[in-house]
Amino acid sequence: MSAEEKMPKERIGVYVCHCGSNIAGVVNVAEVSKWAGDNLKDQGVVVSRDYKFMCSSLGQELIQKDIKEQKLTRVVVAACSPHLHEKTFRNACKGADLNPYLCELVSVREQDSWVHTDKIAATEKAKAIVAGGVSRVVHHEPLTPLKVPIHPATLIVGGGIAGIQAALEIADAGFPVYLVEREPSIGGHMAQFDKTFPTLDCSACILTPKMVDVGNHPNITMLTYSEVQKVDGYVGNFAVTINKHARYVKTADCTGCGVCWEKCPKKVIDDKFEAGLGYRKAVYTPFPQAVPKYPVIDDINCTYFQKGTCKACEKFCPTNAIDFTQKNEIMTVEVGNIILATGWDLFDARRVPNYGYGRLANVFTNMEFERLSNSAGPTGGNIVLRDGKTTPKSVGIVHCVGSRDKNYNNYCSAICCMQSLKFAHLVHEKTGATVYNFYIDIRTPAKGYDEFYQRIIEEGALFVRGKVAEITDAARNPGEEGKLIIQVEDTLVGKQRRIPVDMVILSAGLEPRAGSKELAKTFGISCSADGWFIERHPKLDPVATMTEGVYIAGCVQGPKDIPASVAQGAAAAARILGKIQQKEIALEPVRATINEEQCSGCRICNTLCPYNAILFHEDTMVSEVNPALCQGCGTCVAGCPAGAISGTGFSNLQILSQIDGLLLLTLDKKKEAVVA
Amino acid sequence: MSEEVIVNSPPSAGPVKHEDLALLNQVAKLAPGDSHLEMCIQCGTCGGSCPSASAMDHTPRAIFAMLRAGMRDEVLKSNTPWMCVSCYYCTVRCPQDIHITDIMYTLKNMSLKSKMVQDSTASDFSRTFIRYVENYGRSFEIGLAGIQNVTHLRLATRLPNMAPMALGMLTKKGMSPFPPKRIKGMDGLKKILKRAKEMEAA
Amino acid sequence: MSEYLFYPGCSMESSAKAYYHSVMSVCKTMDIQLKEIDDWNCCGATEYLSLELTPAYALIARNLALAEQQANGSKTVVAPCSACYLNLSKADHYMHENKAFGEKINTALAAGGMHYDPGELVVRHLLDVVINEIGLDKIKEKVVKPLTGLRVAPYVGCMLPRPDYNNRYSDNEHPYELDDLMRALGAEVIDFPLKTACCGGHMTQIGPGTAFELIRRLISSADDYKADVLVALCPMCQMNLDAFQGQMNGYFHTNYHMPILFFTQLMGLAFGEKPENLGFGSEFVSAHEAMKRIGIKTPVLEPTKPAAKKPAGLPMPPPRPRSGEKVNIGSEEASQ
Amino acid sequence: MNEETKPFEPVIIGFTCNWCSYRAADMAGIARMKYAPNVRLIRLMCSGRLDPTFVFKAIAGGADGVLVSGCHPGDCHYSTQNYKTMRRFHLMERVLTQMGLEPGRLKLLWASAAEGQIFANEITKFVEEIRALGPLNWNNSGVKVPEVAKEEVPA
Repeated sequence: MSAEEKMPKERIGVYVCHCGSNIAGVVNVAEVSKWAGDNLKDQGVVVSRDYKFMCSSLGQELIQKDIKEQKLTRVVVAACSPHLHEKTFRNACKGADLNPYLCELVSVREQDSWVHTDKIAATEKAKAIVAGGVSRVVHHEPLTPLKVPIHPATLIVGGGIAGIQAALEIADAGFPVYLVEREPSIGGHMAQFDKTFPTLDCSACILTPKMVDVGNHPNITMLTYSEVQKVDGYVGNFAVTINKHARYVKTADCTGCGVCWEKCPKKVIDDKFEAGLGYRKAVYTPFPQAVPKYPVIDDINCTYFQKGTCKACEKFCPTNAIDFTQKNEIMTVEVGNIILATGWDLFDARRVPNYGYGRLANVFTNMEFERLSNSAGPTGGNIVLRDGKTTPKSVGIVHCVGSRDKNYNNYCSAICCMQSLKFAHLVHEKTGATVYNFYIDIRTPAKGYDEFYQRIIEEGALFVRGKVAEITDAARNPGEEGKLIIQVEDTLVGKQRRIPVDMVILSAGLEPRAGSKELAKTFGISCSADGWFIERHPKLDPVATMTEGVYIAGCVQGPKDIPASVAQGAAAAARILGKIQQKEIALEPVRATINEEQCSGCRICNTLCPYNAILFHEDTMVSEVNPALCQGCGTCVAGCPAGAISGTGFSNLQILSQIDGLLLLTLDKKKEAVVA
Repeated sequence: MSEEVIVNSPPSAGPVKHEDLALLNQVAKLAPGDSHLEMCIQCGTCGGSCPSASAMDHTPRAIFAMLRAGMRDEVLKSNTPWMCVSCYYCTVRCPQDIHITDIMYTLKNMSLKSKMVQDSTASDFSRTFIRYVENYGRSFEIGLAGIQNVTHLRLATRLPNMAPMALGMLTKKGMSPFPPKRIKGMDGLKKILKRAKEMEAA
Repeated sequence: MSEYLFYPGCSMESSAKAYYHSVMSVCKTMDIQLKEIDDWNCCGATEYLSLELTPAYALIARNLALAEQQANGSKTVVAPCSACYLNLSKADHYMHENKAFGEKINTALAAGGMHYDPGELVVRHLLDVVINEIGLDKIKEKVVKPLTGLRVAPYVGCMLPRPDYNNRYSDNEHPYELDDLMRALGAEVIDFPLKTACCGGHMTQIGPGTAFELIRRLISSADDYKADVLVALCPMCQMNLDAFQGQMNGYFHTNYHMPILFFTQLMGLAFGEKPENLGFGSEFVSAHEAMKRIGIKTPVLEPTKPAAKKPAGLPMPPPRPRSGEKVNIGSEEASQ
Repeated sequence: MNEETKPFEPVIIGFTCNWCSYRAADMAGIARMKYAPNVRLIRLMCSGRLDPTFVFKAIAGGADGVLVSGCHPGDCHYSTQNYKTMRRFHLMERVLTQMGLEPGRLKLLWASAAEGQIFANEITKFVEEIRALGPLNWNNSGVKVPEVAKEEVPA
């Protein structure tokens, strides 16, 4: 149809991959490569081969050999998705001194063999796809990737254990880190825990040293009580706008002596750190070992901010560090890479009406219990009922609250089993109470976990297999009076049981942070329907995202325990250090360019660009694209009424020809049909 | 697999017939709408929630397991569906969104069709109830209670004396001892039900 | 003036006359026009579904078909009985969700020259209309005789909040619509834990032992909370708890005396209607004693719950209910 | 191959963006979800790159239907470009309808990188719809369109 009448000017090699049986199992690869060799001659195909694994070194050498011997000027590989191996084959061409951008990888696996069963149809489709690639590649131009320097600094969002780990790894390697934390102190959920499974070492004992290291590290700039507002730029050169909330405390003068919160008359229920089980003051640090040590004044509850009087803290502060006039501070930092480690929220157990949390005083959540059992918690580590004194004689621990349930969250929260077993141990150890575990399945897959389960069984914890149906205070007989009754089917017995207990602990599941979807948008990454952020590859690239330069670590990617979060924090750091060492990064040279002769100066494109990359020269009355700002979306190319803008790598000619190629077969068929 | 024998099942059950292994899906298909029955993870939420579980010879969960195992006779002979009070606790609590109450109705239908109902108390009550509806278009509580107690003396004896109540029904509530007035469109209704029954049988 | 199609259901003309009269009375006060569906038939309760699926749904659908024919203006069908309400909405729901099924039922209806277009009508229970269409503010205005001092156990039962195909109610297990309504009438509402537990349904006819146990749970729990009356919104529930309370007492050798009233009866009283016009006196367990309190001005009593759930004087803050139920939390001045 | 005897197998050209919909297609593949083999995809950086010419070209070239897909509105990798796609799409639809094409032959589909299932289902659905419409019989307008196409191709 369009541009293929004249003699082929290019020498093209076509390579069809078997990918073992992944492709060859459905697509007749031999037929495809033969067909390409015979029927695409006129477009310049001079060699066409199929090979077991094109991505293997042998496969790559095969291509390179042909490039040299057959003087190939273009290469088309029909294999997996470009998102997987485009780089691989481009590098192969590069190795043979063929410009990498003269190589086109078309997907006959993800989009053909893996999704179709009809072998004939799949083979036909493969031919079409190859033909498309061939007629497209003819119009490729040699390109050189845009090289941009990588800013050595890294932004880490979230000061939980994953963020802390990542920060220390990068900082220790000698590169600057900005650690942004929404709360007044770093530490995250781990700081709230009492013991950690399966080793039962004290959470604070292993966490606080790391927090202190972060606090003292010359390469780490801590931005606590702060939130990221906006992210501009791209990999290597992000400009991040951060909102530092006013602390109303001059950190330069504050010694963290604590007089202010002793004197503050305003008592506030601490929903964050004490999980609603204890109180803090209006001026406070979340917990004694907080890093940084400086308190903040929470202006929503502070009497001065609400009523205009009080200022007790100011009066008593020995160093005059209180400053009610402080304002939020907007700052911008330049970074090359970003790690998101914003963690998780606890499922709101109130959403399960039949478990009575919020109505029944002695139904607790797992986070409440962590505080209850924590010696630094509101009860000094005494496990007692909500009256503050009675020690429970029997405790029921309910697994899978809000998890594995289509009414709430359909996924397994991964940590609840082990956490519940830990609780069973702590209750047993501290109160000697009878402990029931109510579970659907016990999942203890990691190192030392199942041994821990065995140990808990040994300690005499009772296990009832069944999802608890309801928890009620409506007694049916004197034996149940004044107790919480757990009604459940013991599925191993096949009978309904009502078990009266004094205390119930709900192992509520993990949820993505509220507003994670907005966060994802801010950083230009995608998150799953659940709200967990999506990694680049579920197995092979778990900490990178589809957006260059943005990495994820810890529970932001999905529910996981402390060891896994630490591992991801370190992994993300390692990936970034690798990038920083390269000093500069190559960007896809996919950019728009305006042909001045054709530009009519209508300025339509100027408004189409979301990056203001197109500027209009009043003098020459033409528009021009700033390649540094252009992200290559191509909307302006499509929008230009004069067709004056062309998109490198995705030019009209390339795409129109690809359409021709894809439809080549169809047309032949239609011709046949007409003839017949 | 067609020779598999269910352990602990009365010899009457015998080896599992092959089609029985599809029993679960058969049941699932019979319910209106998508019942998600195949999604059961045996968590026991239903059995735990059921107000009349104690009166059932198998919990609903167990019934679903038996359906999977193709134990047709045991399931259809079970009194479980007949003890269901349609409180829908199981339905709203089920983590797999299985329409359990509707499944129970389906099982009742099936056991009646296959004539495997063991204790006919419940089904007879339903029949009596419906006999009025099919003839008058309206139900008739008091006559109902009466007949139910006559046809099931065993039940009546289990009961404390019902007389004062029946009396109260007549006096206090001013209920009529006579059957309800026929609805005008009775013929039409009869035609509708006739065709419906034919379709059901088909 | 709001008009609705009305599906009374069988018991309204026999065992639940009290309900019928009180509904009519309060609807008049609230300016609700109920247009009874002409020649409606029984919904089959829970019985027909047990026997044969298709006829059961056809039976229900006939009513929907009639209502659709007779609908001019309002396309909303109001049912005062939970079982009827559920059956009607269930049929509409499944005929809508599963097209094939809908056609099947319509083929049956065709035999009687009828047809129903699934989704055409909206089926609602009277309580839902009162709360969401009339609104509590308007109700409060109408109250002339607040039920001050009357401790009410709000009992919703099963088939209203479950499965709740259209998410009309605040919760499947602890909905607070009825509580709010009773409070609006000036009554003192107890936090009734068995609010949506089962009344025994047809078990009174099939397995009285089971039924009596279910009834006992409800009555005794309401009694624990020192409720004066238990308020129901379904004839079946009212019948089971009221008419069988005597037998239940006999069966367990207990001596409960818990009057079971329809929510519309209490509305009527609060609206100033004469008790006899609201079917008072027709209940088995007399509400006479309890009703004495009304009219006599008594100070609002402190809610006296069973000791077990007294969260007084905690070192820890009390647990907080779902945001839906307005309980103010927040901070408190420290007593230095 | 005896194509003629087979039931009508439509050929559909699909345009996807590089970030959401193409990855949805990959996701469908990785999860081995099956769908009809009639759609051939072309990867653009952004659905905003879609030049109406492409669609005309595809139709003129013998495609029986065209699928345009991108990120969900609001989730565009390039912030807002897919809104422009949306507007253009409806414009295109109108133009092509005026040229005597059944509107059912164009489909706009939003699919996030996580929505492989949706992508697969929608394609199968679309193929069925096109099959119902039958082969594109565009008697004389077939000549008209390529001209439009040509003139818009930058020399």
